Amino acid sequence: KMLQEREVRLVREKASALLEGQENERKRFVRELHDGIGQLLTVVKLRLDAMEAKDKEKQEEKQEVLDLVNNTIGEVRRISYNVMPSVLVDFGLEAGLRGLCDNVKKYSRLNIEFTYIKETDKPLNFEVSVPVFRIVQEGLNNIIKHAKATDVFLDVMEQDDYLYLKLKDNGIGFDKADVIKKGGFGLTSMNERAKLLNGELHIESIQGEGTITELEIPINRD
Amino acid sequence: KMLQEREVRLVREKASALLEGQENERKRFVRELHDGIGQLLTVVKLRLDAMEAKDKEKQEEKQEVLDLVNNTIGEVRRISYNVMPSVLVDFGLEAGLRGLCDNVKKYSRLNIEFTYIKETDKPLNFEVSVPVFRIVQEGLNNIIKHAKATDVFLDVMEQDDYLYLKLKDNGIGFDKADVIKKGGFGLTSMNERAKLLNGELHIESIQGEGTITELEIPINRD
Amino acid sequence: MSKIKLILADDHSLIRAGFRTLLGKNEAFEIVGEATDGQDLVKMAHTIEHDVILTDITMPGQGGLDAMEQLKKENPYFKFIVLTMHEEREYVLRAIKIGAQGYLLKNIENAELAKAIKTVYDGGKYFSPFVVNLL
Ligand SMILES: Nc1ncnc2c1ncn2[C@@H]1O[C@H](COP(=O)(O)OP(=O)(O)OP(=O)(O)O)[C@@H](O)[C@H]1O
Ligand SMILES: Nc1ncnc2c1ncn2[C@@H]1O[C@H](COP(=O)(O)OP(=O)(O)OP(=O)(O)O)[C@@H](O)[C@H]1O
Ligand SMILES: [K+]
Ligand SMILES: [Mg+2]
Ligand SMILES: [Mg+2]
Ligand SMILES: [Mg+2]
Repeated sequence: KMLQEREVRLVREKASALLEGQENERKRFVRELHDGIGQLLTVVKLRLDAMEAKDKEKQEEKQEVLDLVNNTIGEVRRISYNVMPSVLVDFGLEAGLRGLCDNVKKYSRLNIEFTYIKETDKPLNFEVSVPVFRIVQEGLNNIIKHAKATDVFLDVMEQDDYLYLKLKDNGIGFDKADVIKKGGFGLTSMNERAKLLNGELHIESIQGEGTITELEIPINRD
Repeated sequence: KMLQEREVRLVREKASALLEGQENERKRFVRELHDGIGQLLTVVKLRLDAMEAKDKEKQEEKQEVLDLVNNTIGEVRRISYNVMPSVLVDFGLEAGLRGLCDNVKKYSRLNIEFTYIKETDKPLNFEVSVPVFRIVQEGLNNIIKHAKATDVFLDVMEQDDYLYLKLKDNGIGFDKADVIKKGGFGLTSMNERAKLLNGELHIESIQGEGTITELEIPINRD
Repeated sequence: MSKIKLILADDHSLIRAGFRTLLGKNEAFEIVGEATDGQDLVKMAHTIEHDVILTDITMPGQGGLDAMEQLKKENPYFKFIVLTMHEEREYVLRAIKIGAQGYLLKNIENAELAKAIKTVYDGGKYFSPFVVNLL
């Protein structure tokens, strides 16, 4: 019994350290991408803009290149957001999730309704907000990739000592037994993160009707 | 005894899955960065290049913007290489390590001597070359960040059934006992990867003289 | 007419160089100071005579918004334009709450940047159309 408990603790500590290392790597990557590449591109744009264009033809030519640079800046932004959203870091979970939903709406035809009820004014730890963000991100990715849904609801309720989250789609659903055999990485890592938070993740899927993912975690605000 | 063995196996499996997930994520970043951003920038460069410049002043102005775009393309390459070097994927460990050394030389004042002796003509598995590459990458990062070294030697010997690697610097060295207390992520993950390869990692550091990291792993080429 | 004196705060030297060139081409402006982080900006704002401060948000150590908050408390007459990569509403709202007179994205067109600086210099406010859409 004791050995088993120790085993479980060991596995979690190791997993926890690896995941933290990964989040640190993501932060570094985003700093280089967003504040490095993104800003260099901004300068390119400024300099291009400052270049004179004699006639209308030249003006159009210039505008085309400017549009290209703008598109590239947009790409940098999209990639950065997926890797590590700066609003999540600077403003917390609600802002991060709202941005995520906005982004998904921009790049897919999904209709997302997002509600966040916060019944406490204490801030949420980074150690909690990042993995919760990742769970929703993975859930939304699955909806985009597999669900063929039209409508998505994301509801979060944050209280003093626990957080409850529900992600619901009206897509094709799936058969859990099937999926466990296939063994994708997404659901596994959602479960893993929930466990590391001492929380519970429940997925209920009905074929032809859609999928509901629920997460409940205790919050310790010290 | 059996429980302990099971424990060790569990921890390794979990760590293995997480590390694999991380490598997959890196591959995806790099694809998006290199094929997305990198290619868009190449188009920007081509279009800019094709823009007419009437006089010398305009020509200089254009050249400045072109230089900026080239710098940005260089940055994209550097970041991509750090995250997941395409030569490693396409040409294997020797090419990957050589590229890594070249990169470090370009961005630091370190003098690196790299030797790779290959006494077999069978190819090395991706499951081996990627973690070995990461171990060296982390070792080099530590040298750059902490060692204050001027000279580095990297020697690799690849035989049919094992691989031996030595990374040596002439820097300030460190005290292992001290470091274990601090608990950085780098050395831990080097050890972790070595264990996953069923290999052995030895670090010998003498304060004021430098650090030697040795890795020995059995190779199974099936 | 004397030139409008600007302090520019940004941690990225290439960005500073870009704006220096750009603003240098306009006779109406003069850059009197360049800060590389929030602490630097706080010091500079008190010691260098200036009309408008252009500041980045993400900088190492004290960021642009924190520096602005501190400076506004110390001297509510300082005029700020935030010049940033961040287009999420949280950043905009916080900047406005602290009292920024302007909020612009770094990929702004020359003409709009000049207009914004002049408007703020004259005591007005200038927000990019995207900011107005957010509110
Ligand atoms: N919302 C959903 N609607 C329909 N099917 C889903 C949904 N979420 C998951 N699935 C099914 O569950 C499977 C496993 O999901 P999981 O995220 O673990 O792996 P994946 O998405 O296939 O691959 P990965 O996440 O590793 O890129 C999916 O392949 C899909 O068949
Ligand atoms: N080649 C070296 N020369 C001198 N000191 C070293 C060298 N390699 C490691 N160290 C020391 O060992 C410590 C632990 O290294 P480790 O890679 O585990 O963590 P880190 O580099 O400090 O942080 P991280 O790798 O997580 O970014 C370092 O902080 C440094 O003091
Ligand atoms: K920024
Ligand atoms: Mg998935
Ligand atoms: Mg390290
Ligand atoms: Mg900055």
